Amino acid sequence: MAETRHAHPPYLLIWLYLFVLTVAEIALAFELPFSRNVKLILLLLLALWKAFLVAMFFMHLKFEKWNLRLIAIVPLPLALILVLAVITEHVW
Amino acid sequence: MAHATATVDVMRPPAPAERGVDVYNLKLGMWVFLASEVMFFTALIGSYIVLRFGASPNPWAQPGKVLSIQITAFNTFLLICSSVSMVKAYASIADGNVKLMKVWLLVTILCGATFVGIQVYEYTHLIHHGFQPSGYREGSELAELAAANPVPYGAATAGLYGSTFFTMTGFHGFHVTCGVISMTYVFIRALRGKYSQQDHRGIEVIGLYWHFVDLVWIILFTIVYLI
Amino acid sequence: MSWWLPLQGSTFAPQIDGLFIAILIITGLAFVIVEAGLIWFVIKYRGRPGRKGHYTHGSAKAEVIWTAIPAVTVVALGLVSNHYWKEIKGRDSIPADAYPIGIHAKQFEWQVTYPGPDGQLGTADDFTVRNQLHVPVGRNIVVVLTSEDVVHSFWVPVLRVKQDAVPGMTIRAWFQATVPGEYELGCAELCGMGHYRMRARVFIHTPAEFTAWMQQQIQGGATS
Amino acid sequence: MSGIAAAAPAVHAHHDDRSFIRKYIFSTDHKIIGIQFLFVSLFFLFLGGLLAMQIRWQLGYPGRPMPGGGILPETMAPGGVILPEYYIQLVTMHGTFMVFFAIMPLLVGVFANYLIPLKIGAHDMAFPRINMWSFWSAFTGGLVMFASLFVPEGAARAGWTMYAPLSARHDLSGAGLGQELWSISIVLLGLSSILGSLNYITTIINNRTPGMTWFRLPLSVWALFITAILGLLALPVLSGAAIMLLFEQILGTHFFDPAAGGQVLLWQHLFWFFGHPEVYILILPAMGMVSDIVANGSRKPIFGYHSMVFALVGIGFLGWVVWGHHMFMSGMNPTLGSTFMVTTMIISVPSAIKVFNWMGTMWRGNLRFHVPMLNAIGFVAMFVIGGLSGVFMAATPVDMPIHDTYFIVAHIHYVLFGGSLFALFGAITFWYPNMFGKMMNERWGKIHFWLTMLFFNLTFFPMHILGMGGHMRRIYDPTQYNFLKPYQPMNTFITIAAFALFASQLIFALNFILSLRWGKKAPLNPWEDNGLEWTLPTPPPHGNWDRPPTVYRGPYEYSAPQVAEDYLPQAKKLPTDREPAAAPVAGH
Ligand code: HEA
Ligand code: HEA
Ligand code: CUA
Ligand SMILES: [Cu+2]
Repeated sequence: MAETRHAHPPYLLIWLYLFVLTVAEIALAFELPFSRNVKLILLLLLALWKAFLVAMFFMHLKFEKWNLRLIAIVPLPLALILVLAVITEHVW
Repeated sequence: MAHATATVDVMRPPAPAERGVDVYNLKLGMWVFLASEVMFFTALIGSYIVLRFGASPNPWAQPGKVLSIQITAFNTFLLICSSVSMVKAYASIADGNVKLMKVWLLVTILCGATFVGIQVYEYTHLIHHGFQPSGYREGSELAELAAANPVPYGAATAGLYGSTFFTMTGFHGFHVTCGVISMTYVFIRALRGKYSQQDHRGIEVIGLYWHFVDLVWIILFTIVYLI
Repeated sequence: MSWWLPLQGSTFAPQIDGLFIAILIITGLAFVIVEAGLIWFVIKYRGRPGRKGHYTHGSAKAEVIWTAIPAVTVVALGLVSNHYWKEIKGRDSIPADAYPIGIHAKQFEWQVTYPGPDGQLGTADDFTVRNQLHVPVGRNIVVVLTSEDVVHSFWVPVLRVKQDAVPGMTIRAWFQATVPGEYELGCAELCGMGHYRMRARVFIHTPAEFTAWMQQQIQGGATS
Repeated sequence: MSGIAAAAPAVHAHHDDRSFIRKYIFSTDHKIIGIQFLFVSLFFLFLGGLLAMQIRWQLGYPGRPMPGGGILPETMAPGGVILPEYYIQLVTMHGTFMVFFAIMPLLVGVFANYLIPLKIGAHDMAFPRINMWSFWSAFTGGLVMFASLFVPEGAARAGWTMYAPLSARHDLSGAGLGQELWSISIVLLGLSSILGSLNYITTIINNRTPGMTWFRLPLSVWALFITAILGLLALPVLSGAAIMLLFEQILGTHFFDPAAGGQVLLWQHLFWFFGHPEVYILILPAMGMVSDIVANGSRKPIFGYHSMVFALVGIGFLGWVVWGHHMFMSGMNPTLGSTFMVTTMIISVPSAIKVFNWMGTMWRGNLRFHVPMLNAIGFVAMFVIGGLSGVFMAATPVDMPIHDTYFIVAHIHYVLFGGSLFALFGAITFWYPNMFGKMMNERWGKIHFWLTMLFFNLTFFPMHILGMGGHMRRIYDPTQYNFLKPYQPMNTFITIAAFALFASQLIFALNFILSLRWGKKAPLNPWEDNGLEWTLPTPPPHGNWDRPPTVYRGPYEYSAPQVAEDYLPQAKKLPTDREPAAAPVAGH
């Protein structure tokens, strides 16, 4: 832990990364010729990718121990279960 | 209690009976709180997903038709910048540079405040044009546009659009506001010299909150404005 | 007053009641074991001065047994129940020949729409009767439930049928009545201050009676 | 006895110079906050009971003027005759107060606050100030809910489950401001629970005293820990839903409005996604405290400590995937119903483990029937009935005839009164000496227990039979239905039993209040318990310990062969005990 505190991750690089991804998202949404469903999936993936970057580097989850990461992870399956179960209504 | 001396690393918890998660209370508490925030936004975003899914085949208003993308894209950019400045503030204080930390913190506060300002502007603008939580206001500019072009403006789903849009972004905006207020409080404490290389818990914890709010926005921006 | 379940008035009432009794036996057994055990222990191990409890932290064997037995029981129960459930409520369980009756619930009445001579709902010869449900015995019936305002629930105790009527949804539920007579239909979901009196009469007719009633309605030109 | 040396209270050196307001009103001391919660939620329990009496009057004697009902406003009960619109408010508010403002704060607000730091050897909660806010937020919520009884159209009118669109539209429910106040109050309560939960979780993870390892935690603390996780993740969903409902009422949104594409079942899904974890919030702490009391009363280690912990975790986990069992008849996809049936059935297994392990604990014990033990045994005996009736409803085909009938009402009360409330009577009596330094009267405690046991069963057992007969819930006047007319004598019988039940509760109330002043002074460790809380003077001082105590063993070492007495406190050092890891540096 002590080492990571001195060697910070390259925050500006990650900022650039996020910026590029955002531009890519906007371009995808408005300029690029994909079908709606492909766009939808790509946009969601891009958003998750960005969220993942923020969580890993800015919230330094990457450098935390698993038992702390667990706290961040626990609600996610619950959220997924709720949304999926309610949506099945319209899928079946 | 001020028993902590310089030799004690306050960024770690006092040796617990058995190693817990090995982080100090405030940080653990913040993570636990964020877990509950995830569930709160699940209720709001989940409802949006479900409602939008269930509304098909009625089309939803197309991106960019009702909401202005330029202005929110700029806002997104601001929030990302503020996340970087926040993490820079944290990195500075971890390296012992108090002055730089204050600068970065101030930048963060300014970005956050601007974000809120722009959102307020966006809201007034939208309401002025007839977009409100219950849908397109009757007789307004948007209602007429929607009547003329039902598909791109999602005339059939306008009510849901308004409900979910204002609830989700409104609560996100509320979180940003809370963040700005708490960061101001932290900033004042920073001016009073409360943070040091040995003990900068407040900075780290408010940072966690701020990045979380940014993270939520990343999701919201995509699913509300772009899809 | 009945101390037991109401009359079994539909084809799946015996199945449901049978399952009820099966569960009653299983849980009754569990109940007796627990309560008798408690009473026995309370008497047998009541405190006496100068004695100590038996110092033990548990027994893996005993615990495995009393975990496994309920586990097997409830899984079996789940499978059996699911079998009946699919038969009764499964979306594809509705018999193709079922006679459709539209039921529109609103605060605080039931509007029952019959398909008329052509046996089809949504045609011109449909007619609607308030707060009366007439069905023939021995014939599969499917009720098509809709709601005007809030959630109501279609509930006929003798038929053992309950199904919510939800605004914005069209929900089908089927049954086959077996015992002619006059019964009651109640609303089982709180729907406002008149919830308690949202009642309808249910007439289970013999086929001949039903045809006669139908004739009479059509000739009388009865509407709402 | 050599045990006393280790258990002797450390003399408290700090002297307490906080003003009255800081000490008792805006206190940050977890014990005071717990006691604040205790008084407030007992008030709401009493209020909930009063509302229940009015419900029972109407059901037992439909349309007859209620004795003393003349004081109610004309619009609710002219001449004391309860009107349908008032009846729905009664049912709604009875459920709401009992669940949200009586049982939940009693179990969590009181005992999580009071017990966690004491039982893990901490000075206080991790965030004392947030803790204070948690109380005041709940208190404000309670106040708002209470106020809603007095607004012109009266309180909310859609049942405690607030099904939309009835709850969302005043034109359909006839309600007014009361409905909005309900939502606001629930949001405040949600906030309180979230703040409380994050405090409990952090405290238990980080602030355990040396030697207090995870598997030396008393089961009450384990149960409160799991409960806190449930509260942390479930309440925000309810808050979110309540906010949506509030917007529906005041901003004209369309979440639950089918005419504009909204979904009615969405509310039910959100509510029950919270609601089922909620019912486990209402039982797990009770189970935990009953475990402590049963081990103490049996003078035996708890049977199968580890499986008791895993059962708690199991219930907590499975509790998230069963919510659909409240919606079997709602028109939800039947295949989803099958899934929820299976998960619901499986949740009986961890409950079975708990029940049998309690019995295992009593087996070959040396039982002491003090009042807490009686109530704990009562808990086991009654919870089982409620749990087993849950199995009927879990079986989807059987749920079809009994859903939304008095069978459900019987289930609710067997688990919530027979379960949670019995456990609470036990727990309050058990920790009363620690909280107030006085004992509650033993004789009256026993009389209260037996009367409650009797009248509780007379009141609620017959409801199973009503339910089997098809008697719907939430109906103002059952005699409207021919098939329910024959049941009227039974309804009257239940009503009489319910009045007797309520009267028996007054014994408890009096015992509680009078003992504050006239109770026997509590000895240091009145129940000869192993917990850390009994190593302190009663009531414990602000900050609890000067130096954190050291823990040498698990909490259930009763009748251990090493010592002559039949208990062995966690903090008592035997010559064979080794010191745990170094004492922590103060400062959190
Ligand atoms: C403390 C609160 C609490 C608890 C612990 C429970 C526990 C359970 N509940 Fe209950 N429930 C409520 C409070 C609670 N419930 C409330 C308030 C409602 C109504 C809400 C409303 O609509 O207003 C409700 C409604 C409710 C329904 C919906 C009914 C309907 O509306 O149609 C169902 C359906 O499945 C259900 C099932 C269960 C089950 C299976 C358990 C299980 O956890 C029980 C497990 C326990 C046991 C089974 C007993 C011990 C085991 C043994 C002795 C072993 C032997 C057993 C077997 C072999 C089976 N409950
Ligand atoms: C913990 C929860 C709890 C408790 C304890 C009770 C207690 C009682 N309940 Fe209730 N009940 C519910 C939770 C509870 N209930 C819920 C959730 C519903 C569903 C609501 C809905 O449908 O929306 C319901 C519904 C309900 C109905 C159905 C109404 C209907 O559907 O039309 C009925 C009818 O008889 C009823 C009766 C009673 C009675 C007679 C008591 C008696 O046991 C009351 C006895 C009195 C007390 C328990 C008070 C004791 C007071 C003290 C001990 C004070 C101590 C004070 C000091 C020391 C200062 N309840
Ligand atoms: Cu309709 Cu109750
Ligand atoms: Cu449940």
